[in-house]
Amino acid sequence: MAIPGGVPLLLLPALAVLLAPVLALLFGFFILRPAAPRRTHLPILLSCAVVAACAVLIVSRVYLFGEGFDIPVAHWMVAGAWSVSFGLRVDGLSSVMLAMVAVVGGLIHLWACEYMAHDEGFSRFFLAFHLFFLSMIGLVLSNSYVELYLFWELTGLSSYLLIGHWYHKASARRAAFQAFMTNRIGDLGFFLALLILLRVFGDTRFLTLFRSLKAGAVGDPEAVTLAGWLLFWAACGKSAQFPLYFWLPDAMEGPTPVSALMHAATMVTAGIFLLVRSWPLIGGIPGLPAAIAAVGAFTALFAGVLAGTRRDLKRILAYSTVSHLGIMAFAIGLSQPACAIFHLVTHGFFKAALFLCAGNIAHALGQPSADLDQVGGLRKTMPLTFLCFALAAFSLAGIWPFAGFYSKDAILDAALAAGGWRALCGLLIGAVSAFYIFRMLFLTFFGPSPRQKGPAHFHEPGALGTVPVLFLSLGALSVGWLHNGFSTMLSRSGVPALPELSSRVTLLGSAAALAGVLLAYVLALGLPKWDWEWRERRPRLERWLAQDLGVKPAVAACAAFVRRLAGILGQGWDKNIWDRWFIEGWPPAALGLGELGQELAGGGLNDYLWWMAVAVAALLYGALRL
Amino acid sequence: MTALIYSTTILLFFLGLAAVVLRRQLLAMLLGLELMVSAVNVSLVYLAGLFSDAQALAAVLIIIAVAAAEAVVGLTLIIDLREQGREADCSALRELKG
Amino acid sequence: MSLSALWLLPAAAALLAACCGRQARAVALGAAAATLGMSLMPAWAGLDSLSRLSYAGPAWFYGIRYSVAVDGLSLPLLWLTAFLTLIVILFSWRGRFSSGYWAAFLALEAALMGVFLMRDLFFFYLFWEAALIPMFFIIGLWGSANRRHAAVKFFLFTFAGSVLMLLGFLVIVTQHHLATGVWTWDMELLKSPRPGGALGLASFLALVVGFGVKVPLVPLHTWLPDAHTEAPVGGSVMLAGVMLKMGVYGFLRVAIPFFPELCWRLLPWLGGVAAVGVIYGALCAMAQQDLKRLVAYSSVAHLGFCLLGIFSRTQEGLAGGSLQLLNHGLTTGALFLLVGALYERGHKRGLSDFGGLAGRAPWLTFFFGVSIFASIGLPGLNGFVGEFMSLAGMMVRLPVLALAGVIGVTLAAAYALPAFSAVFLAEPGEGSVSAMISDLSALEALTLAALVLPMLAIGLHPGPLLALLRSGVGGLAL
Amino acid sequence: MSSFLPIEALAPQLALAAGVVAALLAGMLKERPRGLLRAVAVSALLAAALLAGASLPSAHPPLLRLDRIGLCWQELFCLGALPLAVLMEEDEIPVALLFGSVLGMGLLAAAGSFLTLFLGLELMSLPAYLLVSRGRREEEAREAGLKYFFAGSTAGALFLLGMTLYYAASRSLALAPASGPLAQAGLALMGAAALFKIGAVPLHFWLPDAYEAADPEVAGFLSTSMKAAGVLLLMRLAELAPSSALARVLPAFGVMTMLAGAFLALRQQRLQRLLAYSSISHAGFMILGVGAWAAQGATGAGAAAVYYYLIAYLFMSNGAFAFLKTSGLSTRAQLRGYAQREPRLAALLAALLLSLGGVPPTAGFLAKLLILWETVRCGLYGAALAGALAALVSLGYYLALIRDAYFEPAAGQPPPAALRRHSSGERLVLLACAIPSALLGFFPWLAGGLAGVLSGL
Repeated sequence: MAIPGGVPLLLLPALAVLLAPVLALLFGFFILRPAAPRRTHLPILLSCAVVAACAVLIVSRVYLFGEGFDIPVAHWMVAGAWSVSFGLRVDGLSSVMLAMVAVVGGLIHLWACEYMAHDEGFSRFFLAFHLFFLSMIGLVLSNSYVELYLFWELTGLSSYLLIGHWYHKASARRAAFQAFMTNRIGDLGFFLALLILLRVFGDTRFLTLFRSLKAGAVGDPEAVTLAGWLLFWAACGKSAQFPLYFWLPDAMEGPTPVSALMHAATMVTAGIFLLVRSWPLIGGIPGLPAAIAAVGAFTALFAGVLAGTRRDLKRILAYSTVSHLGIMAFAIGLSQPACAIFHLVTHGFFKAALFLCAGNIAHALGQPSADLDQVGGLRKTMPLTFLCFALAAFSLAGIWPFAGFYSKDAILDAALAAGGWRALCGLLIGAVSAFYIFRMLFLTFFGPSPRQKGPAHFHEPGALGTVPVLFLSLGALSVGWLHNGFSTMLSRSGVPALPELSSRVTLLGSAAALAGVLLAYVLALGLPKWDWEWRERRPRLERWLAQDLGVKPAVAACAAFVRRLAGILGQGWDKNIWDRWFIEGWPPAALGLGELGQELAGGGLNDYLWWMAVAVAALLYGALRL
Repeated sequence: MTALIYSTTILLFFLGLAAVVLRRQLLAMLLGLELMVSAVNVSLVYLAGLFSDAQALAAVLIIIAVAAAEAVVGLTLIIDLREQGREADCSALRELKG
Repeated sequence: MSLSALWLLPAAAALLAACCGRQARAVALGAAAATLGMSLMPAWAGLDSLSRLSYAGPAWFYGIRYSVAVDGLSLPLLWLTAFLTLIVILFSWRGRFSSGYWAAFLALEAALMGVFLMRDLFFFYLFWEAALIPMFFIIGLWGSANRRHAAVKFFLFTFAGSVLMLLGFLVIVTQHHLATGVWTWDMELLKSPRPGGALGLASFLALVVGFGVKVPLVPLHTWLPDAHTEAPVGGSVMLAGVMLKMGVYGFLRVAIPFFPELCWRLLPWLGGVAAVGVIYGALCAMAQQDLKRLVAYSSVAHLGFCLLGIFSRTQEGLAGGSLQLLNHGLTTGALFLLVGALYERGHKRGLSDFGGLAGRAPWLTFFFGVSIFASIGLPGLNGFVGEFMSLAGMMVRLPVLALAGVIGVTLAAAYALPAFSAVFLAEPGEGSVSAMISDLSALEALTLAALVLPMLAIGLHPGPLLALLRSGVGGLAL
Repeated sequence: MSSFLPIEALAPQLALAAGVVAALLAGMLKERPRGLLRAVAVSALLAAALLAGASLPSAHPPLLRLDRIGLCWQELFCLGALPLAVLMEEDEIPVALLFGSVLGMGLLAAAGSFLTLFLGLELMSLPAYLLVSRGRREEEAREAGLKYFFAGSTAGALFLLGMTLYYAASRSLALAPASGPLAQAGLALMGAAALFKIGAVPLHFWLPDAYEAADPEVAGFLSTSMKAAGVLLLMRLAELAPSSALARVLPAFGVMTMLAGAFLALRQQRLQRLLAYSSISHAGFMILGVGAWAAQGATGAGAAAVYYYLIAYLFMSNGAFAFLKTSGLSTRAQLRGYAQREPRLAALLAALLLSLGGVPPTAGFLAKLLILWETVRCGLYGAALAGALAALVSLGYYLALIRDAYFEPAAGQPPPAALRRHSSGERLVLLACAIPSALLGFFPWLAGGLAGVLSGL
C-alpha cells in the first residue's frame, strides 16, 4: 500500500522511529538539562515508547504483507558524478533488528530510571544513552555503507561517553578510551572498505551494489575481495572477535544498563549485522566464510573458557557475550546468516536479562558490580531475580524449550552438516556455555560455599527494577518459538532461511549442554571450595588466565610501542634533531661566517690597500684572459 | 721607443703603488700617490705627441692641477692627525675595525 | 571596484585604529563586521554572476596589472577570513590590548583578503608577503614567553620559501615572454605556454617549496609549532585558521593550473609527502605535552588531508580537499580559542596542568568536546566530510596513499582523546590550576557557538558549499 | 664662448657653483639669521635638480655629452644630497663641500670624455674625504677620513692608468668603444675604480670605517649619491663595451658583494657600521643590475631597474641614517625597548628596515624584484638564487633590529644624545624618507614611468 507518488506508507513509521529520539535529545539537552536535569528522562522514555510502537507496526507489516522499501531521503556529499546520500531501507533483516533494539532498548531504559535514580550525572547519562539508541536505530535502517558507517561511529562515540560515564574513576576513563580506540582500529578497515567500494562501484547503496554483484559486473574482483576482508575486520572490532575483543570485558566499567544494552544486546551485534547485511558480498568471496567460522569458533571457545574462570559477575557475562558473538560469527561462517540473526535476537533477550539480574544484585550491595565472594545462596532472599536468572541461564545453555535451544541448535545443525572440526567445535561450544552459566548460577544462588559471605543483606529491587527483567526473561523463554516466523522474515531480505531441526541434532545438542551442567554442578556445588582453592594452589596459572592468556600484555606492549614511536618522532627527531640542527642550525652558521669575515677587516690601512691591489690584479688577469 | 715609455710608466706606477701599500708612514704614502699620477702623466704626454692630440696635453695639465688639490687635502688630513698628537702612522689608525 | 573594498576597508581601518588609542577596539569591531558583511554580498548577488564582479586595472609595467576577481574557491576563503577576524576581535574584547593590537589584526585581515582576491601574480605575491608583517608583530609583541624567537623564526622561514616562490614566478613570466613575446603576470594568461624541461621542473619545485612552507609540508613545518605556541589567542586562530590555507590556496590557484602534467607526473612524490605529513603530524601530536603544540601538529595532519584530496585531481578529491580547508579553519580556530581561554585563566598550557574541568566548566567542556570530535573526523561533523571525500579521491588514484590517510584518521583519535580526558575528565593533579578556571563568559560562548554550529551544518549538509567550491576548483580535475 | 663652454649644458653645475659662492658669502656675515645656510643649501640643490630635469639631451664635444641617463642621474644626486643639506649643522664649510661634491657628480654625469669623467670623479671625492673627517667624534673621524682619502686616491690613480691604457688603444679621450687587450686592461682598471666607489667586495674595506665615523647624515649622503655616482661610472664603462671582460665579470662581483655584505653585517653591534655593511649588500644588487643590463645590450630602457633601485635605496638609506641622527642611538643594545619610548619614530624605523629587507609592500621589495627579474631575463639563474639568499640573510639582521626595538625590554638608561628634543627638520626628513620607502612597492607604474623617461620618450 503506498501513498500517492509511490512513497510507501511504511516510510512514515520509519521516519518517526528516527525523528522521535532526535526530538527527545534536542528537547532534553537544550531545555531540560539546564532547567530540570532530574526530568531529562521523561521525553526520552516517551520517544522509546513511540519507537517501540512504530517498530512493532513495521515488523508486523513486513511479516504479514511482506512490505519493504529502499528509498534515498537526502543527498549528503555531492561532487559532480560522485555522490553519497542518506536513505532508509526497511526489509526483513532491518525490521527484525529494529524490533529487537526497540524492545530490549525500551525495557532497559525503564530499568535504568531506577538504577541511575540518584546518580549525579543522571541527565548526562540519559542523553548519551538515548544518543546510542538513536545511532543503533539509524545503523539498522541505513541503506548504504557510508550511512551505516556514520551511525557505526556514533555508536562508538556513545560507548566512549557511557563507559566513561563515571569519569572520576581512572579505570573507567582508560576503559572508555580503550573501547573507542579498538573500535577505531576496526573502523580503519571499514573506512578503507568504503573507499574501495566507492572506487569499484561508484556507489555504496546496498541495492545497486548487490544488484551489480549478482550480475557479475565487478570491475576489480581483488578489490572486492579485499573490501570483504576489511568488512570482516571492522566486524571483529565492533563485535569483539579475537584479537579485537579485549575492550569488551573492560567496558564493564560503565553502569550496568550500558553493559546490558550496548555491550550485550545491541551495539556489539552491529558487527554481526554488518556481515549479514553484506552477505551477498561476503558469501561470494572464497575462503572468507571459512575464516569467519574459524575466528568465530576460536573466540567462542577462548572466551567461554575465560568466562568459566572469572570471579566478577559482570566480567563473566562480558566474556559470555564475546563467546556468543563468536557463535554468531561461527554461524555466518557456516553460510547460515539467518541462524546468526536468530541467535542474535535470542541472545539479546537472555543476555540482557542476565545483566539486569547481575545489576540488581550489585545494586543491592550498593556497588557498581558484585564479586562471587560477596554473593552465595541468594535464592532465599532474591527469589524473583533467581527465577529470571534461571530462565535466562537455561536459555543461554540451549536447553529445550528455551529460546537459546532453537537458535543454538540451528547453528549446531549447520555445524554437524559441515562436519569435521566445525562439528566438534559446535558441540564443545554448547558444553562450555552450559558449564560457565550454570557455574555462575550455582555459586550465586545455591548454598553459600564457606568462602562466600552469604545472602544476608540482599533484597529485591523496586517494581521498576524487576518488571523489565521479568519481561526479558519471559522473552528469553518464548522468543525461540517464533523461529518459523523468523525464517520467513529473513528470507524476504535475500538471506537463506533457517534449516529444519532434526531429532539427531537435538539429542546431541542437549547431551552436550547436560554434560556442561553436570560438570558445573560437580565443581560448584559438589566441591564448594574448589573454585577458590585451585587459585591458591596455582597462582601463576591464575594470573596468566587473568591476563586473558597473554593478550592483555600484548595489547599493552603494542600501545606502549606506538607511544614510544610517537615520542621518538615527536620529541626526539622533530624537535631535537630536525628542528635544532637542520632548521635552526642555519642562523648560527651564518653568524659564524659573519664572525670569520670580521676578522679580515683588521682596520689597518695597508691591509685595505693590499686587498685592493689583489682585486685589481684579479680584474686585470680576468680582462686579459677572457 | 713606445715599449720603453710603457715599461717606465708601468714600473713607476707600480713603484708608487708599492709605496702606498707597503710603507707605514702616511707622508711616504702620499708621495707614492704623487708618483703614480706623475707616471701616468709621462705616458699621457708621450701618447699625445704620438697621436698629435692637443686634448691629451690639456688633460695632462688638468691632471697635474687635480693631483695638487689631492695633495692639499691629504696634507690637511695628516696635519689634523698630528695636531691630535697621534703618530702620522698606519699603525695609529686601528680604532675602527670589525 | 567593490571587490577591492574588501581589502581596502580593513587596511584603512587598520591605519585609523593605529592612530586613535582608546576607540581602536570599536573601530576594529566595526571594520571587521563591515568586511564580513561585504564579503557575504556576492553570495546574495547569485553565485553564477561571480565573474561579473572581477575588475582589472590598466597594464602598467611589463604586464603587471591590478586585477581582482572572486570565484568558487576564493569566496568561501574570504568568508572564513572575515568570519575568523570578527570572532577573534570579539573573543579578545575584554583583554586590555593597545591600539596596535587591533591595527595589526585589521592589517592582517587586509593582507589575507588581498591574497584570496588578487588574480595578478605580482600583487598576489605582494599581499602574500605583506601578511607576514602584522603576524610577526602579533606573535612578537603579544605572544607568550618564547615569542621573540618564534616571531623571527616564523618570518624568516616563510620569507625563505616565498623568495624561492618569487624566483619561480619570475622564471615563468620570463619564459612566457620568450614564448609569446607578451609581458603578463595574469594568472589566466600565464597558463597557456608553460616552461618545459628542466627550467619548468625547477620553477615548479620552487613553487612547491614556497607553498609547501606555508601549508606546511612535513620537512618544512617546524616553524608551525613554535609560532602557534607562542602566538596570542587571536594570533594562533588566524595563523591556523587562515594563514595555513594560503599554502593550499597557492597550490590550487597557481601551482597546479600552471603545471598540470608535471603535477600529475609527480603525484606519487607530492601525495607521498602529504601522506607522510598526515601520519607524522598525528604521531608528533601524540608526543606533545603542551596543548597548543598538540593542536599545531594536528593542523599539520589535517592539511595533509587537504593536499591528498587536491593532488588526486578527482572531482570528489578536489571538492573534499578544499572543503577540508574551511573545516580545518573552523575546528582548529575553535580549539585554539578554547586553549587560549584556558591559558588566559590559568596561564598554563600543559596537559597535566588541568584536570576535572568537566564539572567546573561544562560549556568549555562541551565546546572542546565537539571541536575535538570534529577534528578527529567523527561522521556527522564537518571533519569527516572533508577527510572522506579527499581520501575517496586519492583512493581512485593511489590506494596506498589513501591507506596512509586512513591510518592518519585512526591516529587522530589516539592523540585527541587522551588530551581531552587528561584536561577535562581526569582528577586535578598537584600543581594543577583547575581551581582558577571559570566557565566561558556569555560572549565567549556566543563566539564559540558561532564556530560550532557550522561544524554540524557542514557535517550533515555540505551540499551547497561543495557546489560552490567545485565551481572554483572543478576545472583542475583530470 | 658658448661653443667651448655651453652654458645650457652645465646649468645645474652652475647653480651649484653659485650655491658655493652664496654659502661662503653667507658664512662671512656676522649676525646672520638662523637657518639661512640651510635655506641656501636646499634652494641651490633644488634649483640644480630642476635645471637638470628641464634640460634636453645634447652633445658638446669634446668634453660634454648629456643623455637621458646622465640627466636622470643628476636629479638623483641632488635628491640624495637634500637630507644632508637639511640635517647639517649651521656651518658654511660643510655646505660648500657638499655643493662641491654634488657638482663633481654632475660633471661625471655630463661627461663626454675621459677627462671630464676623471675630473668629476676627483671633484666629488675630495670634498667627501673632508666631510667624513669633520665627524662629531673627532678621534675616529680623522682616522676614517684618512683611510677614505688614501683608498680613494689610489683608486683615482688606478683610474688614470686605465684611462691612459684605453687612450693608447682608442687614440682619443672621447667615450668611444675600442677593442684590443690594452682597451680591456684599461676598462678593467677603470672598472676597479668604479667598483671601489660603490664599495664592492673586496674593495670595500674603507666603507664601514668611513660610514661609522662620519656623521649619520653624511654617511647617508655617501651611501646614496656617492654610490649612485659609482654606479653611473660603472654603467658608462660597461656602455663602452657591453661584451667586454668587465661587463661579463660584473654579475660575479655583484653576487660576491651581496653575500659578503649580508653575512658581515650579521654580527655588527654598532648601528652605523651595520648599515654600512647593509649598504655594501645593496651595492651588490646594483652591480648585479648593471651586469644584467650590460648583458642585455645596455639599452636605455633597461636601466630602469637599476635607476629604480637607486631611487628606492635613496629613500631607505637616507631615512635609516636620518633615524640614527634623530634618535641619537649608536649601538644595538641602546635600541632595546625603543618602541616603548618613541612609538612613532620606532614605527618609521620599522618601515625603513622592512623596506631595506625587501619585504612587500615596500619600495625595497619592488627594487629587488626588478633586479632579480633582469637577472632571470638574461639567464643568470645562479645569480638570482644568490640574490634571494642575500635578501634572506639581510632580512635576518633587519628583523633582529626590529626585534630589539619592539620586543626586547628597555635595558638601562637611554644614551644622553637620545634625550634631546627632535628638531622639526629631522622629523620632516624622516617622514619624507619613510613614507615613500614603505609604500612605493605598491605602485609598479613608477618603474614603468622611469623606463619611459630613461629610454628618452
